Amino acid sequence: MAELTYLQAISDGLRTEMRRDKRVFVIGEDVGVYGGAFKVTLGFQEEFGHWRVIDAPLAETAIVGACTGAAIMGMRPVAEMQFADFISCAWDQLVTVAAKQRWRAGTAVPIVVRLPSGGGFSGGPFHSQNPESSFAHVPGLKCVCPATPEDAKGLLISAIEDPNPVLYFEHKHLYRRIKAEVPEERYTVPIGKARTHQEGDDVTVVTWGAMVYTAEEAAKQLDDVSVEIVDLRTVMPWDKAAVLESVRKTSKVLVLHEDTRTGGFGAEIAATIAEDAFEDLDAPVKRIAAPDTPVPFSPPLEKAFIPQVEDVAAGLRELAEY
Amino acid sequence: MAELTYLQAISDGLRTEMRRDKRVFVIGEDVGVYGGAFKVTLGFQEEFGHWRVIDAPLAETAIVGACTGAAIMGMRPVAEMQFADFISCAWDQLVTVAAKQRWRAGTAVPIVVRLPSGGGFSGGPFHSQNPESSFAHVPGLKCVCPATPEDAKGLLISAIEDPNPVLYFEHKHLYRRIKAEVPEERYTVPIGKARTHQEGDDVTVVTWGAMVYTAEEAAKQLDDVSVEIVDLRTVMPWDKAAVLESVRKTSKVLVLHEDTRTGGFGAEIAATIAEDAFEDLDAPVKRIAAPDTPVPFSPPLEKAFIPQVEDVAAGLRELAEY
Amino acid sequence: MAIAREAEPVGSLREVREAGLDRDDLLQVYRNMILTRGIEERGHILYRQGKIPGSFYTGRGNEAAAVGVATAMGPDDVGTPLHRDMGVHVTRGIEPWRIFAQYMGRVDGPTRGRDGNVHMADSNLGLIAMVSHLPAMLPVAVGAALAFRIREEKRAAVAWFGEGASARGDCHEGMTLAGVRKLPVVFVCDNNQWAYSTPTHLEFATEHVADRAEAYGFEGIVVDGTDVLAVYREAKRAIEKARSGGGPTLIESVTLRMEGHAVHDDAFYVPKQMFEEWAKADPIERFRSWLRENANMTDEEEDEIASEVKRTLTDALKRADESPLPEPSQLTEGVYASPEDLDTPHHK
Amino acid sequence: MAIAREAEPVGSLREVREAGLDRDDLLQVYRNMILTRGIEERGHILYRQGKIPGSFYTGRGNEAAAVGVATAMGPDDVGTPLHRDMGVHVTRGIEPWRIFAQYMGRVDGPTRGRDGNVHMADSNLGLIAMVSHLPAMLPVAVGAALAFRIREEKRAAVAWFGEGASARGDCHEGMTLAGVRKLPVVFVCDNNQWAYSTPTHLEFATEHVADRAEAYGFEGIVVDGTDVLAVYREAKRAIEKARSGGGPTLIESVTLRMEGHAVHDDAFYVPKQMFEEWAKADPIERFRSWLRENANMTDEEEDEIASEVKRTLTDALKRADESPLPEPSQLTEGVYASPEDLDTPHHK
Ligand SMILES: Cc1ncc(C[n+]2csc(CCOP(=O)(O)OP(=O)(O)O)c2C)c(N)n1
Ligand SMILES: Cc1ncc(C[n+]2csc(CCOP(=O)(O)OP(=O)(O)O)c2C)c(N)n1
Ligand SMILES: [Mg+2]
Ligand SMILES: [Mg+2]
Repeated sequence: MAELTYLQAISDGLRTEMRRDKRVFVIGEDVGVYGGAFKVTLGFQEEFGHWRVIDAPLAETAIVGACTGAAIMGMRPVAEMQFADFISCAWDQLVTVAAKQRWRAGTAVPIVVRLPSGGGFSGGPFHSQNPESSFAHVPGLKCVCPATPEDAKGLLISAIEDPNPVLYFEHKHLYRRIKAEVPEERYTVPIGKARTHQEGDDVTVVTWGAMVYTAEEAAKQLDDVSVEIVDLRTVMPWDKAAVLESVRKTSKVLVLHEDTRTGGFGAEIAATIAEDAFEDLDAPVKRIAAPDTPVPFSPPLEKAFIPQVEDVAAGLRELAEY
Repeated sequence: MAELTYLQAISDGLRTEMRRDKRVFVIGEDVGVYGGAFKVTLGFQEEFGHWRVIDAPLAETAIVGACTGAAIMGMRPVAEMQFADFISCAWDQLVTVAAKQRWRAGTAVPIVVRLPSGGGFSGGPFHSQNPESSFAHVPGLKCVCPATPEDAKGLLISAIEDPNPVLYFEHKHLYRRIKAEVPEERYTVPIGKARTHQEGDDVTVVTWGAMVYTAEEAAKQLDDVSVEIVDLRTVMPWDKAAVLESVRKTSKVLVLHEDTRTGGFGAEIAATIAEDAFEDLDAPVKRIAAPDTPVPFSPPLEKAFIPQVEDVAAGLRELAEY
Repeated sequence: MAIAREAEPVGSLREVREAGLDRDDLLQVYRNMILTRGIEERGHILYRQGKIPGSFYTGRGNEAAAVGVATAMGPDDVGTPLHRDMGVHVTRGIEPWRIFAQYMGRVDGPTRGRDGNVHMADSNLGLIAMVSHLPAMLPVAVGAALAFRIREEKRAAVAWFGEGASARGDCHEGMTLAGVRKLPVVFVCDNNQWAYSTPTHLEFATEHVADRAEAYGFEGIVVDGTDVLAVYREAKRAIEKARSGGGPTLIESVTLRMEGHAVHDDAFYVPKQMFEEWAKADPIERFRSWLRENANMTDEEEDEIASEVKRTLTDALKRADESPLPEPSQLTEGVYASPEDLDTPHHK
Repeated sequence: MAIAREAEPVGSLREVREAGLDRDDLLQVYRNMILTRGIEERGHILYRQGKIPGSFYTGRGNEAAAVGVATAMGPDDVGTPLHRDMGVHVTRGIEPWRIFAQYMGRVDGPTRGRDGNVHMADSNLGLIAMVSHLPAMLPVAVGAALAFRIREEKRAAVAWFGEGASARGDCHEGMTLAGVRKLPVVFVCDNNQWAYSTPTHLEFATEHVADRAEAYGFEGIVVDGTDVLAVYREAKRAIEKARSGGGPTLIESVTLRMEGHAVHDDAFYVPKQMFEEWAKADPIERFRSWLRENANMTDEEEDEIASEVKRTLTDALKRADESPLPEPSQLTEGVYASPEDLDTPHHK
């Protein structure tokens, strides 16, 4: 085991698969000589050559569309969006072609799109978004959102192995901030299985990505409330069974995410809990999410946008006292 | 008052505004000589000329982007997508530019995008979708989904008047099927106000678009259950107050939509009701929506996809008996 | 100003032999064109009989273009044909009854009733099923070519697109990527002069779509799409060039869409004279004359082909009609692929 | 093969007068270029002082291109400048202190702290604020031109884009629409030879981006982007052509991005020699020499301009620093426009 940052764990997972499987290649803007905007693929072009680490033109539709075609021809493409925000430029290719091809035509499209997402460093409206909710609504796509270095590596390998289009949301604010022991060998983390980040009895927090740590900090502020944190790890498919099990234990739930509230994926989780665990609930399912605005640039605004430890602590307190 | 089909009411609303306001123009594929795929703009080019009824190249990004620019320069563009499904090709222009420009830069973008949507006639995966949920999640966009000819006209005029980007979802299956008296003069229907399609005491159905009629038929099948049908009319903003008021009366709710279930806008409505009316509910909020697949082509599959009268009747029965 | 090269018509049998087709091949090409038209004509009848749900599209007038290009493809080449390219499916060897099953939404259509019309492909024949959104399959074909390039295989991908769809970003991005990386792909523009009701001058401002090839760093060629042998020859050259590392080519095949956009459209906006003129250049009739003049096709041969095609169609219709409609319970199956879906020749 | 016309450098004062600039204008152009660079240099310092959140981008090397085009625009023309085009904002008359306020996320920046960097515009100056997504503003500028065309106003829109961003679909679709409708728009490609770390040959396969203009039915021009007067002259011609119904022009202005992509990037991938060579063609130095040789700019004039710019910057920094950070409570205000937002000159 070596201690790796979340970012290093992603690189490690990708490198592992590229060494193991010749079909895996990387394509994206500046992923070659430059190693990618966040240096996830630093040194990859030297090792794998410029036909397996491809500097693409500034053309997200071409990148995703080409991945789809290459995947159908037996490759295992991994596309990098420079920022998750730019995936909006490939929306149609994902939603229209990649997502529906298996169901319509029986053709599997095993592609991975890596999406550096999330805010917390004044990236502003176009370098901070968390677009997973938009894609989780589209049948045929999978959405993966690791929170820990171990999951980052294991889920990336699972994503590459998966015969479906998988959107891999890597949270930029975790890149260098979060470090942990990560197994050196190849391993997978199953897509669709939640992880109990911490056990507790009074309130369940259902969350993913960077918000796992916000929830953890918030829980620390409440000595008298025992908080269970369920890290979904993957938003589509999401682990309904694990969530409902936790809810049955605590009877109170907070759904927390960094994307905006209205129509965010938290609504699906909250609605499902409210429908399937109606009799188990001792309080309404509470949602904490960003307000319905673009992501702001200036620090005081961004702080007001991204759910903060105090907001979550207050929500937990409210639920505990309900 | 004249009896108009839903489609004629749309034409009428559009023609009314174009006669009244020189800033209004129409752009889209085949909207000129051909009058649009569904003939909504039939005869418009003769009346308004080919610079106010513009046959665009097959280029949805150009269409929506150009509307944004023209709107900023003081025009009131109305774009027609040939089918709502093709709006996926202009996703980025809507979500990145049009939706965020007011908040970021103070620049209003008063555009309307008309979206012939919905299934029911074997249009298959790419001519039947109801993509309103995807857009309702994006702060800055409005989503309008009329169910009646009167609302179709009044909401279109409101949409054109509105200083924001408004997506106007017109349900193709209502085009010629639904007829009603429509005032000949100009009038508006407010965006954000629901309409009680029918009053009732036992169960509330919250729905919009073609599903309003499915709910109505289903309600008729249950003599012993008094069903209130709330037609949202606009999904963003949606009339939370009206919905909660109805829920307080009936204590039981069915949320019904034609789009797929997971992450559909029904989740937002259900989650909100479950949170804000927790103490008022006598049963879990039930959702009925399409299953999580693309829209199928073959009639037996399409019937299994689109919520049917029997499905809704069964759901109402279940709630009534809870 | 025309930048693209205008291809000449094909003349003699010798010339055709040089291009790689012997007499039997030529008769097969003829048969494929007739079968293509036959399938679509029968489809039209089925539609009028109320047996085809939804709408119905044909490629009448485009038979030579579609069959010509597909004939030039090798077994390992792949393609993304569109809604006017039935001839590609036919030439690659799809069983006609499965097309009728597709039209009618039956389980034995390639999409098992999930999608309709020509939104289908048999992946064992090296084809990828189109989506409606035009031309979203073009970058996908470029991706197939990228796979070939990465693996250093001598294969080409063929991407079809309409002259109207050339206005969309996908076309530009796909061609840009293919151009900078010199990928083994051939772009075939079915320029049938109308995009639904929209004439070409409202879709692009050059004389020819092929004039744009230069902007992407490769060659553009304009060919008469009613001349199956000229189309074949140009496609063959382009495919061989692609396979041998020469990069992409853009072939524009000019025809007229001889019917409305789809069944519901009477094409009132197309000048009558235009239809009349192009009717004289019917690709099947043109090739038939050529075969009689240059390859001595006999009456017997002609009749034999006609009756074989007729038999095939009659059998196909019968067999398709026996195919059941899908079970509602099948609806939710296979939204996500499972590992066994990768047990295909491509994924070895 | 180069299809675009290569513009010649500008020679004499007489030639410039003919192009519409008198001596005072020239000194103003010089001042705008210096101010542009000064703003970005101060921004850099602010960034190093930790006063600018997030990242920081400059357009060093692009001052002549940006100022040259903006000088050619009339008061009623509009534009969508991008992240290397500070000179456009400056020339159109933005108050520099508001730029610093924008950089620092203060309420007096044009976006009131909501967005950063050059993601801003003063709409009263006829500019539309850019989004990050490149080149999404290009179809928007085409739409502005469409409005002018519909209303038969003699105004032009100017759309900037980078040579890297030329690969994206928005560029193609916008140019296609502008080309078929001959809209009054001028496309300005800031070709600074790098898109982040990506060299031009991986973005497009022609020699010049301007070679593509032909594919859209209009003229392409390549101009030396370090020659402010040549840029001005070409932009002026193109804008006048647009205004008088001649349709679009694509001007490619060739420069070198003289710094990294943004502050964090040391541009290790740019050959040193390339920087050295282009440093010799510094646009400000180049114009300074020209002014001394051709317009007899005196030491006094030069000093006066330098000190006026310095004063402006010092005052601006001070004033910007006094501007408060936004209140968190302002976050949710104005996601949707209200009717009063349409009380602008454009909406009359
Ligand atoms: C992105 C997109 N927008 C709109 C449509 C609707 N549509 C279907 S076919 C067509 C015209 C296509 O013209 P062209 O590309 O020339 O192909 P043709 O049908 O003439 O063969 C249109 C507008 C579509 N399929 N895809
Ligand atoms: C659609 C999109 N994809 C990716 C990016 C990230 N990005 C920002 S600038 C840049 C390079 C742009 O190159 P170019 O267009 O040449 O402009 P330059 O920065 O060189 O002026 C990239 C890839 C973006 N802004 N937009
Ligand atoms: Mg066509
Ligand atoms: Mg550049």
